[in-house]
Amino acid sequence: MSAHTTPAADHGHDHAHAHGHDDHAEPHGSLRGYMIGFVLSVILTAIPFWLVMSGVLGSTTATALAIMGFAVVQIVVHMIYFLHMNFRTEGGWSMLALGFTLILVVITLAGSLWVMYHLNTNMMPSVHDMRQMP
Amino acid sequence: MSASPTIEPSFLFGRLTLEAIPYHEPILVATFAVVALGGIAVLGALTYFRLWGYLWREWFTSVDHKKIGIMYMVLGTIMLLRGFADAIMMRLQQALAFGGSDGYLPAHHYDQVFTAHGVIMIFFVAMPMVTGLMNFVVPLQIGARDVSFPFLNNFSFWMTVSGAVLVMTSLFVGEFAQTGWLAYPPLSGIGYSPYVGVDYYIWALQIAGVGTLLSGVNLICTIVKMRAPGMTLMKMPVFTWTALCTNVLIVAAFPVLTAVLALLAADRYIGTNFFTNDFGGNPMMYVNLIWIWGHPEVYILILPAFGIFSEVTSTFSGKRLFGYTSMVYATVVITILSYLVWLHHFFTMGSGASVNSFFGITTMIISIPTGAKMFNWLFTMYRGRIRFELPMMYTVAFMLIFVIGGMTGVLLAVPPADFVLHNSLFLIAHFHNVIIGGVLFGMFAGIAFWWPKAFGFKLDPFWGKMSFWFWVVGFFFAFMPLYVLGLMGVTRRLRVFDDPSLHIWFLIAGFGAVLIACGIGSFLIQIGVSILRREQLRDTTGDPWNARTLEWATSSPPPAYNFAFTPVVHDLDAWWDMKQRGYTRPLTGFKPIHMPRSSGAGPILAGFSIVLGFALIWYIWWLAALAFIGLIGTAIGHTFNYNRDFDIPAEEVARTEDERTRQLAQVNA
Amino acid sequence: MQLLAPRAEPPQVYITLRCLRLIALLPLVACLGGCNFVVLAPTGDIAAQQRDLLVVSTLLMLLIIIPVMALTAFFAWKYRASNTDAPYEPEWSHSTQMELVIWSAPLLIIICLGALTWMGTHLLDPYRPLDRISADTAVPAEMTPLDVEVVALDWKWLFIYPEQGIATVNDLAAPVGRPIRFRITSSSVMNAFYVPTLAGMIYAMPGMHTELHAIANSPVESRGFSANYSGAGFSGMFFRFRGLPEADFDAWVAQAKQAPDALTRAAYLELEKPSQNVPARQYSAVDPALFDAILNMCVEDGKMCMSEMMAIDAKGGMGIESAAANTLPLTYDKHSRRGTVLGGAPSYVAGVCTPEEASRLLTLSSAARARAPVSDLAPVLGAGLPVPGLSATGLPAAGASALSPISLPASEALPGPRRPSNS
Amino acid sequence: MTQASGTPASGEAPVFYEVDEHPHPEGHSTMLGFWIYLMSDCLIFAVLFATFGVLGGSYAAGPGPKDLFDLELVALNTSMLLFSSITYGFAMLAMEKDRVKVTQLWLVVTAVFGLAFLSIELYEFHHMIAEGATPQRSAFLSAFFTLVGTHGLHVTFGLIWLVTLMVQVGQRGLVVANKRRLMCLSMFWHFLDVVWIGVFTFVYLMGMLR
Repeated sequence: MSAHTTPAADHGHDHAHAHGHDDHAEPHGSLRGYMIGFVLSVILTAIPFWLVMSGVLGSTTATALAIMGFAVVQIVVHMIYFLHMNFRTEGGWSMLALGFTLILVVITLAGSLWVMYHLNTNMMPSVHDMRQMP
Repeated sequence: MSASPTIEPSFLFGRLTLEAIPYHEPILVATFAVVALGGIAVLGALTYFRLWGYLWREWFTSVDHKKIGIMYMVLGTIMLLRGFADAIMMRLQQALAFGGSDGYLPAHHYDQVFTAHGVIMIFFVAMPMVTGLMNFVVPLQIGARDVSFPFLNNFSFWMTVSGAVLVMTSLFVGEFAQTGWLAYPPLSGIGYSPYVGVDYYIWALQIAGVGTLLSGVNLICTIVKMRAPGMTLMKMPVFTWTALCTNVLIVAAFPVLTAVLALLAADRYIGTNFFTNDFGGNPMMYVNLIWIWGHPEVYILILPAFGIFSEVTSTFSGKRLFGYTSMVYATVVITILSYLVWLHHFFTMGSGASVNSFFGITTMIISIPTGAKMFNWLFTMYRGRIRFELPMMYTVAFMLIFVIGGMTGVLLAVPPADFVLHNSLFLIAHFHNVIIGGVLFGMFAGIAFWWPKAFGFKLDPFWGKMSFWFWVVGFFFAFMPLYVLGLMGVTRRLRVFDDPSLHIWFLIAGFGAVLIACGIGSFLIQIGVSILRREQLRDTTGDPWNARTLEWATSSPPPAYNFAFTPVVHDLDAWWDMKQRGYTRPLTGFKPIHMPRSSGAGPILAGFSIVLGFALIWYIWWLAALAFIGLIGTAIGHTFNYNRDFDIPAEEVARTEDERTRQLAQVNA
Repeated sequence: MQLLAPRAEPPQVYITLRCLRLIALLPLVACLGGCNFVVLAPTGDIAAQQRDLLVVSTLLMLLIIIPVMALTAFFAWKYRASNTDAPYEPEWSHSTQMELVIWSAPLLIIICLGALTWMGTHLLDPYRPLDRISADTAVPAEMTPLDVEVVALDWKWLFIYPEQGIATVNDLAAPVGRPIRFRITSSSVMNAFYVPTLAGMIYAMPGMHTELHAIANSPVESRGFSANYSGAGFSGMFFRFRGLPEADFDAWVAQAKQAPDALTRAAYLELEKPSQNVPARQYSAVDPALFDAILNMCVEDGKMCMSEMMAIDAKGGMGIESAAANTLPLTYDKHSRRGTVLGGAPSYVAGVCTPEEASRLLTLSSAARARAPVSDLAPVLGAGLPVPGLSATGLPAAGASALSPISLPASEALPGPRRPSNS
Repeated sequence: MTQASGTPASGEAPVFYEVDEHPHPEGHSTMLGFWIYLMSDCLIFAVLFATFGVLGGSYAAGPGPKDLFDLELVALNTSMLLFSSITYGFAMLAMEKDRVKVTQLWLVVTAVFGLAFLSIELYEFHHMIAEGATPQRSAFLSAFFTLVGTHGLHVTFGLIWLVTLMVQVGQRGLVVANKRRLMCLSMFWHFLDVVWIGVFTFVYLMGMLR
């Protein structure tokens, strides 16, 4: 990334934020923050592994929902403690980008699965029918 | 050449043999001769006039967004000629191949032609032109001195060039894909397209895609971080808004293309089974994924055109843009909605009524903000003083033509109607209607509008009007027959016909293509004539159209640093506001200006990419490895260069500005 | 080049529309006499309903398109710079009422169109069986649709009539007034099955089947084709479509019954090889299991059927032993080459021969994976496996059926470490 | 137009340009730009996840996840990545205090954990391929190798970048440009963590539940 000076730079920002000229003055976490994040992630990783390996919950669906829940929480933990996401970074633009990306990820994933589910249901040779065949 | 020679790859040359060079196809040999002679002439002239050093120093390695923007436009124009040559070959074939005649193109050649036409027109004509205009205009319009990452900008451009070079190489070494421009598997899989065509397609698009994605990131950052003081989001010019939304779309859509092409490449190279018929692969997934990219792509192209029309309408009507706020919201809404409609490209794959009607209705909803935009331009003209200069002529033509394309588009979004129109020539007519009437006219309007800013003289109006009328009339002749043919049940990509009643329509369409050829010719003549007559067409004011936004506040062409002092913005139409309230140009007190330094790393990296792509296409593994190492090595080496900027001394700034003062005084005298 | 039979006699029965006010936007200056707007004048009820939707949507949109175009022209003329009499308001740029109008006018039209779309899409879903013969006649309760099985081949169309026991290539006929149910698949790449006069198009995809319900309401001779580009022979990939009165249809079937050849699996594999501009032909008999074998991509001996594969997958796969054990090098392929440069020789999944062998394979594999045993083995029975008590009965002797046991050397069907040989 | 009302009160001469420009730090857009790049990368992974979601059950009568995955190994692998994350965090903390040696030390530790992660992953791949579960065997395996492999490829590039940065820090110390680069790599590294959460949850754990 080439460096250069552009006097116009930060002025374009939303002026509601008293945004300093030095973006690097932002906090980049503390030892405490990193440790909290680390401990939380270890816990949030260990529990789903344990759930699946031991099969405590019995029901597959319940286990699946639980580990997905833990994944979401852990992603949030990583975002906050490791990636230092908040609504102030870059005048909120980082968060905006993240939010937009999340929406698109959801659209891509959910949309693809939805569309492909319908296509597959309509079109894949049916297992059931075949077994009835003479 | 005959289909797919099966050659055991050799170590040294992979599957590249002499057979790969189509010396037995007269059309290609003639083309090659012309290209080679032309190329030798150009290279010879460059050498004779000792321009190589100049070009390398001042253009190829330049990180100046204005020069990069201009180079994008040159690339787009050159590739337009190639893409149009393909178009006219198709028109000729379809006009000839009647009543038992097989036409003059065999299937192997014809199928490459229509694939290449689509790929080139979208990726190497429309995209470079859109990116080029954004590159040139956006930093000027927001009062910045360059983009956020000037070196990256240069690199992005050269990656796009690399992709174009690979596509052009396929003309003379091997073949191009014969799959249609989106290369649906299983047809594009190794089983049914075993030779190099699809590999050219994959690597050309992957390499160009890197460039497009990075330039998207670059322009978003530029718009977000580098606006002049006072320019809040709701005071951004509409073109900048559309550029922002377009680049958001680029950054969000192109990764999908990258990923899906990578999966296709994996299928073709290592035999994975994503989109194959066997082993559980699912080709429908490819169609689904590629349209998740493909639909936003058309909005990537059209949004900047909307921006251009907004600037042009308000400038040449001498009025503020009507409904700026709703224009902005319409743009943002289109941006988001464009992600929710992709399935309308494959209603006929049969995903069922609920899915189809959901995507049909979301598609229709997009027409609401688009319609609102149309009305905004209309009411900008209302009670204005419309000067019919070339950009405005294109705008009015756009408004008349685009609504037809919009209507047929909504028609295609009604699934039951799509069932009878999909993949027909009606569809072809529809998207040429919006791409030519929307994107291309937008680009021509933009070129005519900003040309004086880029070069300091206007374009010749006579040849511009010739070009305009040839294009508009040619468009109607070329594409209205395709609507008719679509309603007659004629499908796309056909090579021969037997129903004689269709013939006349293909002849009319062919005639239209000839008119468009004249339009392109006139456009090139217009540029040539304008350069020759540049002294008569000279504009020294920097503001030849009495325009409204910041780019017109500086000289034409702008100095390397764009603005000696960063402008402060008080109004949406910043420059109009400055003119109204007695702005005076600063004449003294200049300071040194910090600027980025040129770098040759961009062209070098792109060169390695070409070699890498070529080696992968032909299975020349040792060369691929070398090129890859070269690529990574150069990239890493580049990061060891910490000396990337310099100061333009205050005296030089003062000298440049004094020269402009002198010129302005001459105008006023 | 061979000329296809339908091509030799251009269709005559298209209804010619002399003048189309509807598409008055088009420069219909020449050649109206010879134009066959088949999409706008179909003979089938489904296509007619689709046409109606097309027309209504167009009219609905013209409500707003025409004023916009007229206003554009009018404003461009009225407010030209040379007309200094026209009012000029350089600062006028906002009007709440106007904004309301310009957003709500398109919105209203889209609401109407959206409702129309929702209903139309559900009513005209190609998977939906017909409930009416024409606008005023319902389908009689005792009438069953005519089944036609459609296979898109490189580059011709195969039609199988299971009820009549015949098959044709590039020649489709249907009795007038009886609903038709098409089941559509493809042998190699994507195509789209489209008979403009009958109904809208639908994709034909390998290993998958789509459905289309349609009806021919009056006798017609026209043609259908592939609407999705499928390779070099695409342009010649069309067929004759005839809607015939009941008696004529029966005569046509009887005539087909006289054809010299029967469509066995062997004949199919021969037919499947790529060929262009193929003339129409008929087969007097057809292997009743052929279509399902084509759909499941297991016409060749020894290949596992898709449905069988999916049944096994639904049970969690065949275990780690099957990774290398049940693939075999490809010997037959209609195209010259399928292997990839870095991925080894082309191969296919071998069908499991007998239930005993299948369970043996699965027992072996489940023993091999002690940490995650397979849950349930019982219903692993696919098309490749004969259903007990039904095996190989009632099938034509000619050509092995998909359901007959597959003759593989015993050693090949057994699990064992075997890599595809890189020959 | 409402925008026009933002102008200074009449009488006061409006300022149309900045006479006194203040210098800006170089690379002021880099962090945002890099973040946006990561977001685009995120969409690449979204596509791969979607592909895995659609094809993840197509074993082509071959082995399924239960036959192939070893959760203990995956847990070990995950812990490697988690450790490398926290050690990178320590490197960042040392960097903020301008301690070159400490920073370099933590970077080395991070690289070691990263290498361990990659080695375990390669071992797993090698093991599967040796058993015949190659990417060519089924759509499920194609999707698995591609998704996990793409993540691994990212880690590989992260390691190359890490080594490059260690050389550069060694040469020039913790200058502003190097700090900025370290922060970019930090985002990249932690971003890969986040992706890995998705991988072990949706590929490995959910695979065992199928």
